[in-house]
Amino acid sequence: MHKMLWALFNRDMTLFMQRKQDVVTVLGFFLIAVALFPLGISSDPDLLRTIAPGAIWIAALFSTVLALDRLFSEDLDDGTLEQQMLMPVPISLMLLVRLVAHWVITSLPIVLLAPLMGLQFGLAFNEIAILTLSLLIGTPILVLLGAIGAALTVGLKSSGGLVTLLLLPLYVPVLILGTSAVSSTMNGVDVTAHFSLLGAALIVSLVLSPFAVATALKITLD
Amino acid sequence: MDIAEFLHMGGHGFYIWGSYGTALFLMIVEGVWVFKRRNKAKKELERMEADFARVDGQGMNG
Amino acid sequence: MLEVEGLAAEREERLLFSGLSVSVSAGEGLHIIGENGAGKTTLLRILCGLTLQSAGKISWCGQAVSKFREEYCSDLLYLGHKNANKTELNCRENLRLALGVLPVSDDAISDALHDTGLGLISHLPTRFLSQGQQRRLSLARLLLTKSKLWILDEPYVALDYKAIEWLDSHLERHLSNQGMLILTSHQKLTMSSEIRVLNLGEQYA
Amino acid sequence: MSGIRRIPWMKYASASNFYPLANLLVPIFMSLALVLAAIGLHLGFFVAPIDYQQGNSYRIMFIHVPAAWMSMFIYLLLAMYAVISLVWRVKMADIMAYSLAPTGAMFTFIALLTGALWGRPTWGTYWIWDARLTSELLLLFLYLGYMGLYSAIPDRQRASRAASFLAIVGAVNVPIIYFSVIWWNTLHQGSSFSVSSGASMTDAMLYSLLLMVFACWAYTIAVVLRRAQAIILERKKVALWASQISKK
Repeated sequence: MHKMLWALFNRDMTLFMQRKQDVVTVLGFFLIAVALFPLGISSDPDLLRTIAPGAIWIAALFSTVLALDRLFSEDLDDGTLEQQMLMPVPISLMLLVRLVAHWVITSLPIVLLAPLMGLQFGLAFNEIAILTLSLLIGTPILVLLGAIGAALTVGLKSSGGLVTLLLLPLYVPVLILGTSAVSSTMNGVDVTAHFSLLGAALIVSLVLSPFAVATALKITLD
Repeated sequence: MDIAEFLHMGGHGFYIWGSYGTALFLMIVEGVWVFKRRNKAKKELERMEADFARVDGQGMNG
Repeated sequence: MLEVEGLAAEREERLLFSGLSVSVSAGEGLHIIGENGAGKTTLLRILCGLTLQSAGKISWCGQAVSKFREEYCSDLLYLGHKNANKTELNCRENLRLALGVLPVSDDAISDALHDTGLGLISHLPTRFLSQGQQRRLSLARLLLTKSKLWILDEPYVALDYKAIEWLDSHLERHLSNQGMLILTSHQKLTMSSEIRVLNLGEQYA
Repeated sequence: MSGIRRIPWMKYASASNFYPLANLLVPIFMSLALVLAAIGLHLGFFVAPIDYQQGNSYRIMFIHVPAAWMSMFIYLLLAMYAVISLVWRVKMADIMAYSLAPTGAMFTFIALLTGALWGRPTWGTYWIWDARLTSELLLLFLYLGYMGLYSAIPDRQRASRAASFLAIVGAVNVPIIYFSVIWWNTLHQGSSFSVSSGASMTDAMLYSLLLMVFACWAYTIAVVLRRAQAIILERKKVALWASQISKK
């Protein structure tokens, strides 16, 4: 079984690696979006520290949405998506592997860059650690939930704006948990509760989201 | 009770009448819009049925 | 054996077909014909489980396919309108990708590509290939698959007469090996094997 | 995933039975809405006494609270119809869900707007990011998302199934949103504003509120049934068209 999963993972990585351009675009978007906050608001160090968790999280959130645009669209256009739906493996499992691969390619670089962004906003070392950890747990949830929206809107002409509209309500709880973990650290509040909730959200979405995405894709291909 | 006093609502007239006014306006607009939509659909369907019936009739004659 | 009972499908408020019952047993072929919009592609997609029927049952070896999806899919090979080739990848990579989790040796893939006439250009990204070559690449899967049931949507499109002969010979061999075949085609079939015909338009004619 | 199962009695929920029934019900509920609203507003404005803390501004409650309740009830109802439409594929359920959405969105908007207008004299600001207003705003996005997805997908059957699925995901998400926003609120503001605190309800207020809720229900039923009729006719038109094409 794990051999088959590995084969699936490799297969998705091969495909995603063909689109290095996309990864660069998403990362560039993230960096620019984060940089715009000080430019648009103020360079006051105290204020920057206050908005840092929100700014970095919101930039990561929109980068995720941007990356989701390509999750299924090319596969739908060239017909490989329907072939994947006919593979003799459970669709939800196939999708889970795919989402993991997608996260590794598009979100992991953002998580790795987040400490640098934290430095730019004058965060302390432990705050940066919490920020990175919250993104490490939070971005997979964003990808897992976002895939539902991506699956429902793939192939539509105006999918970009629509997918944002569909996803924002789903993303609010994750955003709240992630940013408040960082700001609570700044205020010296214990963040165990934040991370328990984030962890629980990750587990629940890992379990449920592949089925939801599978259902959504079946509807889209119908 | 004096009408002006009633409308003034102890200084809260703008908020109260703003609330009820917009709500009433939206509900009337929605209601009228829905009734019009139904009537339009009904009319179009009837016209279409009549058109198709006529075309079918001609097809049989010709 | 594939059994279809009382199948119905609708699209955009329109009933495409209903009460369709047909069965395909080992070594049998079924050619689905009908005018444009009669629902040929929809029928094939329903048989694969990609589209949901509005009524009716499909069973494979006596079991409902909706309940034994993985088993059914491992016996099934579907080829749609789209070639399902990744334009950035070369023929060899595409073929390996298309075979999914099926373990196939590199030599077998080379042989299949040679047999398909793509051996010399197998290292080229498929965006440089012509329509006919792309179609042949997706048909190369037929040489490597172990599936018993082939469902092919317009497999002859974009093929020249030589490629048609090549495809015919493989379809015939599949049938003589007790395989099953369901296909749509606008052209008259040139295969020498006996193929049943199902006319989707007939029900309402 | 939706199966092929069908409950036989569901066939009575067919469009041809629904249409004349709706014709009968729409005028009844429309007049009911008018009468209930008239009595409710009379009680609310002329019988209910002035609040010693908030003054007259609390009278916004008689439209704000029913609208807020309706916005949530309608979303729940929509999600229930979505389940029926997705699992048992009852066409009328889909039509009902789709007819409910615009009215639900309108009530959400009214709740937000009247909430803001009530907030200004009460808290001194039109908008505060309190849990209720924020969740209400997100509910509006859920409605807009449902309608947006439905109208963005060209194939009608696919649109109905995708939007129904989205409505169900949204319904699962509503409590999560609500509790996360409450939690966020306590983290950031320490104290939360409570609208009803201090205002002790008199009988007149309570009856007025209840009557207004029933009036909103009656209005919703009338408008939604009428919209469902319109949708049935519009789909019939497409079907007629399609049948003519296939006859060619």
